[in-house]
Amino acid sequence: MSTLILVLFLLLGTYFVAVIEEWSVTGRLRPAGPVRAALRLLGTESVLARKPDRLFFEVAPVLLLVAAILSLAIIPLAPGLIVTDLATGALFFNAALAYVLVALIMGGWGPDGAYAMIGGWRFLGQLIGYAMLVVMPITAVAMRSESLSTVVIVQSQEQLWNILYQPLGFVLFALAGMAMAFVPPFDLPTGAGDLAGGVEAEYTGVRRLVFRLGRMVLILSVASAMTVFYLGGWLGPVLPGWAWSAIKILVVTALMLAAGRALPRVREASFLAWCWKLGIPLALVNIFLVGVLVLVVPL
Amino acid sequence: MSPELLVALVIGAGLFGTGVYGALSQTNLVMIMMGIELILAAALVNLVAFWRYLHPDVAAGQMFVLIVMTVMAVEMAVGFGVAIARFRSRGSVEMEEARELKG
Amino acid sequence: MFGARQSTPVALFAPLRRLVAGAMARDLRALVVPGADVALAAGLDLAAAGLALAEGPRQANVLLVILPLPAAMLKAASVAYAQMPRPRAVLVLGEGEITPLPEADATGAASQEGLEKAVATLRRAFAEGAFATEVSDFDAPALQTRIEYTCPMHPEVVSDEPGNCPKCGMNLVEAGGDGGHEHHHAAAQYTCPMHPEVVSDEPGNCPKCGMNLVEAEGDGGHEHHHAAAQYTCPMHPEVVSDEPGNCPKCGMNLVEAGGDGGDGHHDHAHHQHHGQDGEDAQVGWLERIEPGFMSMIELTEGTPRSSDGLQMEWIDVPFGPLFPGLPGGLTLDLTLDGDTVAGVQVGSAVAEDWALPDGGLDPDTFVAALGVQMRLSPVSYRLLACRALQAAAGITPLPDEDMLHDGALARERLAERLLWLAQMGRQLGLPRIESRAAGLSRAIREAAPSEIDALRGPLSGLVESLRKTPFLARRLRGIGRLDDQGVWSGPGGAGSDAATRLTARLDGVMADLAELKRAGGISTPQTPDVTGVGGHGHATVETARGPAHLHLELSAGRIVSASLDTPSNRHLPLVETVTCQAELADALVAVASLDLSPWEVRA
Amino acid sequence: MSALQQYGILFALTLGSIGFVLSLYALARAIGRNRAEPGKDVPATAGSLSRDPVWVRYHARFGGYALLFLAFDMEMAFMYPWSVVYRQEGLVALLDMGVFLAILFLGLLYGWSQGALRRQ
Amino acid sequence: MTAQVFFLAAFGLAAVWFGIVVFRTHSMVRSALALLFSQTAIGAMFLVMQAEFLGVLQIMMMATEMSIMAIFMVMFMMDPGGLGEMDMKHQRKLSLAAGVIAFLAAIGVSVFADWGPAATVVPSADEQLRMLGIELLGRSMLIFESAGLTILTAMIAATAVAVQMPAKKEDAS
Repeated sequence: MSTLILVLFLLLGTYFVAVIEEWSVTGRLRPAGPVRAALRLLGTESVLARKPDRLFFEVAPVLLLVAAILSLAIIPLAPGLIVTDLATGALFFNAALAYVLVALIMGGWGPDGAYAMIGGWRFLGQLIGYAMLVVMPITAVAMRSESLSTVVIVQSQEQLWNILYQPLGFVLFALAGMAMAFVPPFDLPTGAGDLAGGVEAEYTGVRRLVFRLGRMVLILSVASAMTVFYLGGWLGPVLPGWAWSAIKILVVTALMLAAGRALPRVREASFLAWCWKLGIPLALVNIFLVGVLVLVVPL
Repeated sequence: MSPELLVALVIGAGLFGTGVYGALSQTNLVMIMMGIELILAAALVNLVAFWRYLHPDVAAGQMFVLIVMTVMAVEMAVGFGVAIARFRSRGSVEMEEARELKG
Repeated sequence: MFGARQSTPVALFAPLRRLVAGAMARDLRALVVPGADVALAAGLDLAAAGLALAEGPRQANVLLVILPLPAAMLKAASVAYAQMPRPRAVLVLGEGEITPLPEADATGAASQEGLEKAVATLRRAFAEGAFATEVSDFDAPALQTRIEYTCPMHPEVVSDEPGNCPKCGMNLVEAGGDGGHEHHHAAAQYTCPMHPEVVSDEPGNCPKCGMNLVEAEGDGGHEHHHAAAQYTCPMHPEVVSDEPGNCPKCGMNLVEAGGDGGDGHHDHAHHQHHGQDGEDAQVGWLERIEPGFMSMIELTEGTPRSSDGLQMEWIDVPFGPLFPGLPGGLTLDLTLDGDTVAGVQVGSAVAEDWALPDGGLDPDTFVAALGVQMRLSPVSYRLLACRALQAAAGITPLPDEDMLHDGALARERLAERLLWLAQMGRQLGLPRIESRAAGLSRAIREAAPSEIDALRGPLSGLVESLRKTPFLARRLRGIGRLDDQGVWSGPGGAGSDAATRLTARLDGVMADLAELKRAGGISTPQTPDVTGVGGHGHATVETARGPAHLHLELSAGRIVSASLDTPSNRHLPLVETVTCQAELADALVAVASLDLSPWEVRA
Repeated sequence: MSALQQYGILFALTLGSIGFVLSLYALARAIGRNRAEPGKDVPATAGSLSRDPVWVRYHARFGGYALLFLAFDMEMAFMYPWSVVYRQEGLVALLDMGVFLAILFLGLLYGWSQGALRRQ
Repeated sequence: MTAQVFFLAAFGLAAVWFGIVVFRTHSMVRSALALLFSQTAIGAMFLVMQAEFLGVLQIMMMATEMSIMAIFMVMFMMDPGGLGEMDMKHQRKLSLAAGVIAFLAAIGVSVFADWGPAATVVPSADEQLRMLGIELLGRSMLIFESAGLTILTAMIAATAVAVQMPAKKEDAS
């Protein structure tokens, strides 16, 4: 029974993320949009570049989808509703999403196209910026919950959600999470305006469908990670657990993608500079503050 | 001598052999560093195998694994620093030209 | 439908194909030729008509062509059409020549109703004809570029067949000349390297020795290759003899001229063992060179050092006429060192040569031709031509008539600035700003004076929201900085950067609104009748991109000579100063901030 | 559920997604066939045909950041076990990690002062 | 019992195969990503050996580090795409002999040494993490701090060697 709900959550979640993502680009909420786009891509030819690195070109979309689905495996929707409750769940989330970078490098290098290659290596530069800012806030969350298991992390937020306990950590994790899912304004690898689709440019037809599915599941997984780590997962007064999780995830996704509509795309040089010169010091301060808070406040 | 320990050690030996072959046969500094990475990975496999099958209650084994991982990261960082400097001065990181590294 | 996709004979999937075709019919993604800005200038609302804008040919299933277009643009359109995945369609608006492209699946007038009717017919075409059992290929002259083989490490080594690079023995790789310089030759022919007499039209295996057939020069090309069975040494190509033997210089056994020993870059893994004998000769040859033969030093010696002292390879990347972030028709070929611009060549695929026919031109056709050519700002250039004609003929315009013309000019300037804002929004990734600016630009262009007062509110709202967009000023600061005494005559003055030019254009929007209020009315300028009059005339009009000057010479009512100096033509060389050593994204934003109109560039 | 079973579930999840993707590819292949046409296989560069291979030595400008990141990344490996036992260990853990993080921050400051944290 | 051996052998052979591919393939990016997947297979072996924290850490750390190795390989090696199918090896026989000798020596040690009784009970993943945490703060605190110092020296060494002071004023960050 719980596996059925989890699969349903994955499909519905991906559908709603796709609808919100299309709204963030075109400004119109079209419920049938993603289904039509999926059928169109299914029926379109899947063109292969003339001298590709065939292995990379084929593996990249599949690896992106697998990494995104694996990172969803440790997200608890309700007290018993989780695919695998690993003891090092928070770490596994970050480990699975490290392969998004590998998928984009493969997708960039595979088709031997200029835009794709530049997009792929640009995302490596972006990772060097956000990687530390994802890890340190998770450490601060684990300090409070005394365990890396996501179920224990949510239970530790019984009295006070982490967004109120460590707001600085939330802000850093939110920005780094958006950069990890290359959501606009951090869409350097697939910049629409300046790389004409970048890594996504060379994929057509069913390979592009798998790549887009991977991206939607990736946005869903980053949004649910933010909910689990900072917004108290399934905790909520009246509604059942899974309803709270679903609402929070959708609200976080909508806010993330709305920010993309309002902010110009970030420059890679300034993103790296801000991450290393401001982000990491702030993350260290956040760890220190949470360290003191955990010792002083019995919460 | 449990079979898993044997399998793990044989795999470690295989990785070690590949790493040694790679490190000695390549002409480029970066490829030699990849050979060294493979050797260190073989050491990692052996360490975890020993921890798991011989002394699972001793946490020092896992600590040792963390230290070997640090060595891998540090070796890569310094190796690439040297590679950048060498490429800037000589235009290539081929080991053949390293012979003239005088003064 | 010409661009239909070939369906598999399996009838079981026919209902699924119909479902997919129906989905495609309702989810059309258009790649606009020459550019989304020209569609906006023509007053077309693609989203209302049900077309989404595609970023590149790979994501589009409809090619929206707005005619008339020059030949260079149609060549780029044929390349884009060839790169679109099937099922694909061509939607043509307006009349004109469309030769390299296949015949249109839907045509219409260059107006919103024409577009909507054409999209309706296109939906039906997709719903029925998206899949067809037999389909014919699309071929165009621009796609027939000759395949050249160069060595990855020594790009100056170019040969017509695969083989080994004489300098370092590496396999040569395919690097066809790009569409730029014409390489027309008969359809690609395939011959066997070992048996040049075996010729076939499609790749496959040679009947005699089973080796892969390689692309070879058609009959045109080089005669001496196919005259007699020539033998040459892989390492000394100048050593040529008629019978096999050893090369006098290095003692290597000579190989067929048709294909060198190693059989070039077609060495797939399975082919490796087959060419073993060739391989040994090649390997032996490699060993005899002192072991450091492959050393990179002589490879990186010549190359210039980048800013951090490393000598890296550069690639030429075209940000061609149909790039989503740049004005449609602007060809920008960047030489990239990693993601930094090391060299730039900028041009226009839609430039026309304005040479007047020697017999002179009568004023009406001249003004009409100028209006059609300047696709983005027709009213400004029509007014420029009329004023120059009046100056040449010595007619003093009536003051209130002139005031109404200034009103029309201010309205078009306003529409131009909003069009630039929409394009900058798309380049920077601000979809909300892009859609609002595009909607207002469309509304303003045809607005009657009364409607303009209604639009004043949303216009100042857009300007305010742009001034308050967080991080926008920080994003643009320092990009595209012009030097102080440059030739820049557009908004923002010399020494400005993208941020100051943005604020200058926003102030320009408010100034044009004030000008419209002052002018009171709007009337499109008409050509004055100058029959039988002679003389010289000069006029200047302040367009959104800077002052445009026109100098006319009339004799007996016909224009004998005309020299037009447009702002974009003056600003084109500035692209060099704006993009050198800039990061790629900054360089593209800098070029977009110059607001060049490729239509105003002289061929 | 023992740890090994959970890894088994993750492995099955991976194989399941790969299976889903392969079935999607098979469905697409059943719908229609691809046609190789001239110019279609050249990577799309905005309307102009550029066949030159772009697999060259890409000059990444984040060399300084990458070196610092390689070393700084290891700090995360030590912080996870520490964070799990932090509450139980109390002040000594805070001071301990404080020293460790101060050392690393020193390295970061050095890199910053030497100009590593900029676009080379 | 046998499932663990099977998976251990499977992931192990995958790791060794990717290790071999690292030196056989002509394309540099393929070689770097082969090493990446070899490390991932080793991480999976750790998971099979129920060292969960180490396995997940290995899988995560190696993905980012090996990608950075990939970009450095692309920057510093001739023809990174492997189009020219160049052969970048020298002293082939010597290194092959050294590799085989190393392999046989390691096999000999691992087979003929007496490792003592195999342990069956393994602490659960959460306990391992806690034990490692306490070990970090207790017995191995000196090792932990010296690892910090090693990382510091590595950062300083790498920056000092590789990074040139900017000639002109630092541009706006």
